[in-house]
Amino acid sequence: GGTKSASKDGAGEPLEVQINTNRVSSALTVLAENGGFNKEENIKVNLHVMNVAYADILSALSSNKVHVTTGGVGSTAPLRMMENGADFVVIGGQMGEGADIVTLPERAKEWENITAETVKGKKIGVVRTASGDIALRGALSRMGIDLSTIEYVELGNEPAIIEAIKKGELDAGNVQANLRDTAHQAGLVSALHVDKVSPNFICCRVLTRPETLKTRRSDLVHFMRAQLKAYRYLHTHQDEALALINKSIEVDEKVLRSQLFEDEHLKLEPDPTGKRVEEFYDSMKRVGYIEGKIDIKKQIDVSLYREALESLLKEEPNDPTWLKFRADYEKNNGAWS
Amino acid sequence: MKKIEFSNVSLTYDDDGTVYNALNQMNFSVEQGEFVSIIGSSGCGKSSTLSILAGLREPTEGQYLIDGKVSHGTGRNRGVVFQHYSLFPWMRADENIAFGIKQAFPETTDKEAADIAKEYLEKVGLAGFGKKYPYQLSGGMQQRTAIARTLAMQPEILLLDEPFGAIDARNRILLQDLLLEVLGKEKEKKTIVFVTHDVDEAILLSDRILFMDKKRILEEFEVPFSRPRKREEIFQSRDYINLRQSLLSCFFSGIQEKIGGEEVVL
Amino acid sequence: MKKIEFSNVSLTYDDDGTVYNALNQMNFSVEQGEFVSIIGSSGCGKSSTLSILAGLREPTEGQYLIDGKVSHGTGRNRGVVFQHYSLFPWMRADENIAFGIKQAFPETTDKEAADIAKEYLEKVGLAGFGKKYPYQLSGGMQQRTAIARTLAMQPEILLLDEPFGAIDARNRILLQDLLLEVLGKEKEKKTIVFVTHDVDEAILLSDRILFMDKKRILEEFEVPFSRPRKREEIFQSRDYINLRQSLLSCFFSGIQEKIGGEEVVL
Amino acid sequence: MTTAALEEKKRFSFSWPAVQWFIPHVLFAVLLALIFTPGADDSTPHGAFLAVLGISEAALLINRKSRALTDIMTILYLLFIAWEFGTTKADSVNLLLYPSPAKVFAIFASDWHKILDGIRSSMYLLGVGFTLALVLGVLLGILTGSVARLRDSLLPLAKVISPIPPIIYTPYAVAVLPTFEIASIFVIFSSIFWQIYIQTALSVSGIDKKLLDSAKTMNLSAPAMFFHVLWPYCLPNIMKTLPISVANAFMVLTAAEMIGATSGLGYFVRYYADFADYTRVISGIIIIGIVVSVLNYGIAELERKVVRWH
Amino acid sequence: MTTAALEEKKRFSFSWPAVQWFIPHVLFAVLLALIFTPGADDSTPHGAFLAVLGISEAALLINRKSRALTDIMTILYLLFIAWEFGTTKADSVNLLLYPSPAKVFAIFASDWHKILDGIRSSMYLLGVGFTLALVLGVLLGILTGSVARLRDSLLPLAKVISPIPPIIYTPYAVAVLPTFEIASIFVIFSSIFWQIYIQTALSVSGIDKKLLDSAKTMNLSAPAMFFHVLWPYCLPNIMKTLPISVANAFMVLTAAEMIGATSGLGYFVRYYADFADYTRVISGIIIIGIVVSVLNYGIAELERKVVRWH
Ligand SMILES: Nc1ncnc2c1ncn2[C@@H]1O[C@H](COP(=O)(O)OP(=O)(O)OP(=O)(O)O)[C@@H](O)[C@H]1O
Ligand SMILES: Nc1ncnc2c1ncn2[C@@H]1O[C@H](COP(=O)(O)OP(=O)(O)OP(=O)(O)O)[C@@H](O)[C@H]1O
Ligand SMILES: [Mg+2]
Ligand SMILES: [Mg+2]
Repeated sequence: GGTKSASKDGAGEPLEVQINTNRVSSALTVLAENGGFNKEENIKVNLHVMNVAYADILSALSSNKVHVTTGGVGSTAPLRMMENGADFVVIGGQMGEGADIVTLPERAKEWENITAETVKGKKIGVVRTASGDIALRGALSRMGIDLSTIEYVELGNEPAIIEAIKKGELDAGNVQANLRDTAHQAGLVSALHVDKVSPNFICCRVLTRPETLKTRRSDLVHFMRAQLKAYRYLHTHQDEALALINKSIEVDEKVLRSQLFEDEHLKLEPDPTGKRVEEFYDSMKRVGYIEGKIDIKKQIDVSLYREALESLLKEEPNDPTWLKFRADYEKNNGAWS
Repeated sequence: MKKIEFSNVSLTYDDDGTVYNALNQMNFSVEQGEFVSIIGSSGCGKSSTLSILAGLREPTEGQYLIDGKVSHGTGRNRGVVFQHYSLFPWMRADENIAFGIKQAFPETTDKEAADIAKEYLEKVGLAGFGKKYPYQLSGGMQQRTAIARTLAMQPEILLLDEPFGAIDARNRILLQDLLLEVLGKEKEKKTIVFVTHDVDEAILLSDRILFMDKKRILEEFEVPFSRPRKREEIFQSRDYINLRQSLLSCFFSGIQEKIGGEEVVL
Repeated sequence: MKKIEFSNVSLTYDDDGTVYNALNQMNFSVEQGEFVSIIGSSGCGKSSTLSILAGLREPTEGQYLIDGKVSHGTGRNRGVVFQHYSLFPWMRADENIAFGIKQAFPETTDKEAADIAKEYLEKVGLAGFGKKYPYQLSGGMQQRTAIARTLAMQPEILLLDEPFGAIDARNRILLQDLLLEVLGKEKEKKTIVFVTHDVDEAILLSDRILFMDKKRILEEFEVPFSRPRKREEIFQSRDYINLRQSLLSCFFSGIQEKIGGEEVVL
Repeated sequence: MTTAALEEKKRFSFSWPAVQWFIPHVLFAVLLALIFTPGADDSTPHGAFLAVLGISEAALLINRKSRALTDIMTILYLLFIAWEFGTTKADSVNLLLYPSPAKVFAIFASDWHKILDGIRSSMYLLGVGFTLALVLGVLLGILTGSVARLRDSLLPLAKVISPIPPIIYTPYAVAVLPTFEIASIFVIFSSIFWQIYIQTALSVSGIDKKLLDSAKTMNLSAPAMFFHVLWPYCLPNIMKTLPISVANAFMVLTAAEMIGATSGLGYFVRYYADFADYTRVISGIIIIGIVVSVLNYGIAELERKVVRWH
Repeated sequence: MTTAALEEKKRFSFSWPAVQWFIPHVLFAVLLALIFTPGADDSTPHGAFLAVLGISEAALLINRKSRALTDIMTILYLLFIAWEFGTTKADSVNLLLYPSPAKVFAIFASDWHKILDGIRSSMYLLGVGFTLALVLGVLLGILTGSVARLRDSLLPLAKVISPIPPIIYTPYAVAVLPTFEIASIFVIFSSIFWQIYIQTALSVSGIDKKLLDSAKTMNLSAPAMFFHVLWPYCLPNIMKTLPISVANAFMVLTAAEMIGATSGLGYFVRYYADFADYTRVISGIIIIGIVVSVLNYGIAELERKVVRWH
């Protein structure tokens, strides 16, 4: 119990937090609330469900209707908005990885060894701005493959991509984790996990505005602490955590379980992974979604996360979860100080 | 053999269960080439009679014969002019007529139909108005066009349901004269059933007047004037004043009766 | 002092640039309590005259006086009945009348208005029909209601634009008699301008008939019958036949002229 | 005699209608037979589906004199048969996109509280948005339509604004309006407001000049003109376009309920569409269909009550 | 004399209209002054914005007799002034959500090839989808409307189907239809088909019985009845509802052009909405507004040409 460092700056003012419930990306935030960790941290959090519509979520953030966004936005739209001058700050992580190239079983081997030759002329279905798509394309580009040799077909949703692959209208499709089982049921296979070529690529991040960062910093640190605690709980009390998450993310329990615990290629973690954000920004530039004209480092503030983790380590120096995150810190965010 | 024979015709309207008996055991006949007017107060069943003759409704009971044969449905041998909606608003005057001709005689070419249409427009005094849409014509001109169209389709029988009912008094006079004139010029004499409210009109135009009430023909009047008729002469003759008086008293008796009894149907 | 005076009234319609002169230097007057009919062929400007009197249009030139004062716009002292659309289709017969009363006399309570409405419905022979919507009434009944509403609003002047123009011959007779009867019963004699196409109607109802043509009043006829009038007596009198003949020849002369000249306006 | 003749006529033509009345019941039997034939999807309990069929059959039997209902049920049963056959008896069907009827109707049983909750919260959003759009649309529409100048300048602008899809303006709604719920209501509002506004303005501007003249000669006050002439004049037309507005409102319900909602029919459908759970999506669509039908029925009844003058 | 009186009347009432005609030009001057006042967003070149203003001012001067255009421009200039003021002169405005007019119009200059391409490809999708919906909707609508029995059974079903949003059926369209393009067309098709179908059916079923009787007495063949009576009868009503259908079609254009499209106005708007690039979203919406206005103008012209009988 870390109740002793109760937050002061909000003076009991609630933190308005956006979540999404149509995939597992906000699961940690949901668990932090439903599992009582926010309460334990003595902060009041109001969750607002906003699914999918990037613009709405960012508008809610920039007009201060919510203080923090956690999911649904992915990272493409916010990074692009930052490039255009939006003052958002990445302060934490939510979900990473969780995207597959799916195709017909007999064509899976085409994705075993990726070279310029094997991907040339392929017609790949994507959902625009999906993180997995940008991660894969960025990785291919970094491998020296000319992206213009691949044909990307933007479809509105993943079921449409799945149907189009089955009909042979597409060679493959890039689908997100929550539709992976659906694709498999439809007779497709995962030919490539995008994290294989772009390890630890980011999806949804925790975003806030600099002003909030100034006025509610202590609340936000407690918010991050609750997230870390939720992460630990998720892995130490799987069944209970599942039930708590399932209260807000009302998908079939089996599906939820497979995504939360049995999927090697989907990560839920509070680490902002600043370096991965920079990499993602670079990928967006390679894909042509942005010009890359800002210094993205200035929009990332990992110090809250570090402060949260540090305080937890002080309280429980031997906790394996805290130690794991401490160990990953440098690789993800740079020097610990 | 009569041209038209109504034999014990009854008509019942069935509007989703509410049954209304509009014609009751009606009998009358019209000779070949005869001009017969049906006159009677509103709602007595004149239009119902005409719609049976036109083939738009089948009698609920009884039957009607044309040329001695029981008749069903509409047919090319009959032409109809109504008070309203006789013309298609989306066709110009000449197109309306040409369309009628093409329907009656499908083998006619467009050119021929247009020529005949022009000819009939001239006949009804509308030369030069062929390119006008109905809305651009006065009510009188519309009815002239409707008459022209119906004549151009060359029916043996002409059915007219208050064709001048919506025309003002002065133009009505012109149209009555026109009808007499145009009909006089046709090669073969048409058989005509003409529904009207106007006693003077009925006297001026017809050979015989049927007074209708209580869902059937109540009285018949022969019109004693020879043709061609001159309006002024007729209107000053003693015969006219007598016939008019008899017809009007038919009307009045109906009114008196209804006002006397409880039934007020206006 | 005349009740109504038209002094050199001209009216020009301007439809987006196309200018049409409908009334040209028109003069006439109506005495207090007089019943004047305006008769004339279609398009001669009768309705335009009435709409000026009603205050729906301002004269382009000239002016008209009511009780010796120049008048503008609509006013409570005038009541109007048109051929169509005189009733609001969404109000029941009694509601139409009560609504009129409430407009004319805003201080009336709903209860009072309903009572007066009922009284007037009785006056026009429609007791028991108050709860019907206009569409449930025949044309004649609708016009009775319209007359009742206008009378209930107690105007000094009654303007009627072919109020019986759409009513069949028989019901027309009933309505004419009704109008005479109801007007006879009113406390004060109304001043009335009545537009019609029907020569007989004009003779039967009015004290004076104005024949209108060429955008102004062309001739005037005094009607020599005393009141109360009996239809049958009038229709058999020599005066009637003469007056009718003069009026009809006014009509005819117009037609002859138009057919003789090139101008065919039907 | 006339009545006798009518009777005979009826007896004579009795045979074909009688067959017609039987068709849906025969189809019902076929459907039942099909359901109880073993097939691909026998794991799902058929209770809910059978209950739905039972209710519709009962409704048909109660209203067995309605030809329209008989025809509608004939069409529906044919659709059900095709659906049941295609999803459980035919081979190689895509059960993801095409779940069997038993599966879809089973959702009614398992998710009924969510569905009821969804109906309640959607009805709230729709009710508020619709009422606002109706009141403002009619008020402004009558005003615009009755003044030629406003009509000529505002209607072209309205026609340009009306096709903007909600996805474009929701961010502004979120930014400007105080709560997410109000933003949702605004989305529904603006999906129907323009249409009602434009239609009312056009309808008012088409009013017969004679009727207006008749009203003017009665010296009506401006409020009397508005409430006792223009408004009732427009009412039938407004009632007639209401079902289209209802359809539009439901069409944007998925967009409206993406803003901060956690329940609602649009939310339900959209939520499970995101998970590709088409069984639930289709059951949601059916619920929407039922709700829309009930609303349309209500509108028709209201129309009969309110527009009694023709 | 009459003409003289008219003249005088005109001269007398000349003053106020004259002021009216000046108002938009005064506003134009105010707007120019505002633009050249230093403000928050002076980095963006004003060329495109000034060009747009110049064109609209020229259009107004050419049609200076049109009162409607004068009024519309007055409103537009007022909006422009508010917009320019709010985004460049007022403090603390969110320039991302509310880009300045100069920025938005600058997109016209920078992205004109994309925009033209978008117009072309959207017009293609709309053209095909619209034509199909119109032809089928009218054909089936007339058929349904003229047979009471079809009307009573099919219209209630159509009213239930019409509110299904495209987001629900796109996967089915992709699955069933051979190409993405056809699926896109289908989305547009089904967004307007139902409305045209329902409206046509209602309009036909409202035809005056007397007109039908009149046609019947001419012994019309079935095709003549269809093409020369029912179809022209419906035409004015169809023309009148076309602008609403255009609005609906553009409303779903964003959904339709999500299926495999790489250009199009809906694609453009949606693409940048996904990236929350509001400058481009708004410029796209303005383009859509212009295209819709042009289409509405075309429809009005077509209506004048085709419906000449009243
Ligand atoms: N389609 C119908 N359904 C039910 N009743 C009808 C129908 N058509 C006419 N009627 C009724 O049948 C009676 C006769 O109508 P019909 O139209 O034949 O009279 P009419 O003599 O032509 O009257 P009018 O002089 O007013 O034209 C009327 O009472 C009328 O209400
Ligand atoms: N609003 C208008 N705009 C232009 N011209 C008009 C308008 N109203 C009437 N007219 C024209 O003015 C002339 C007189 O019309 P008015 O309605 O007064 O005639 P009327 O004598 O009442 O005819 P009717 O007997 O047919 O009712 C007609 O030629 C008509 O075409
Ligand atoms: Mg009749
Ligand atoms: Mg008139």
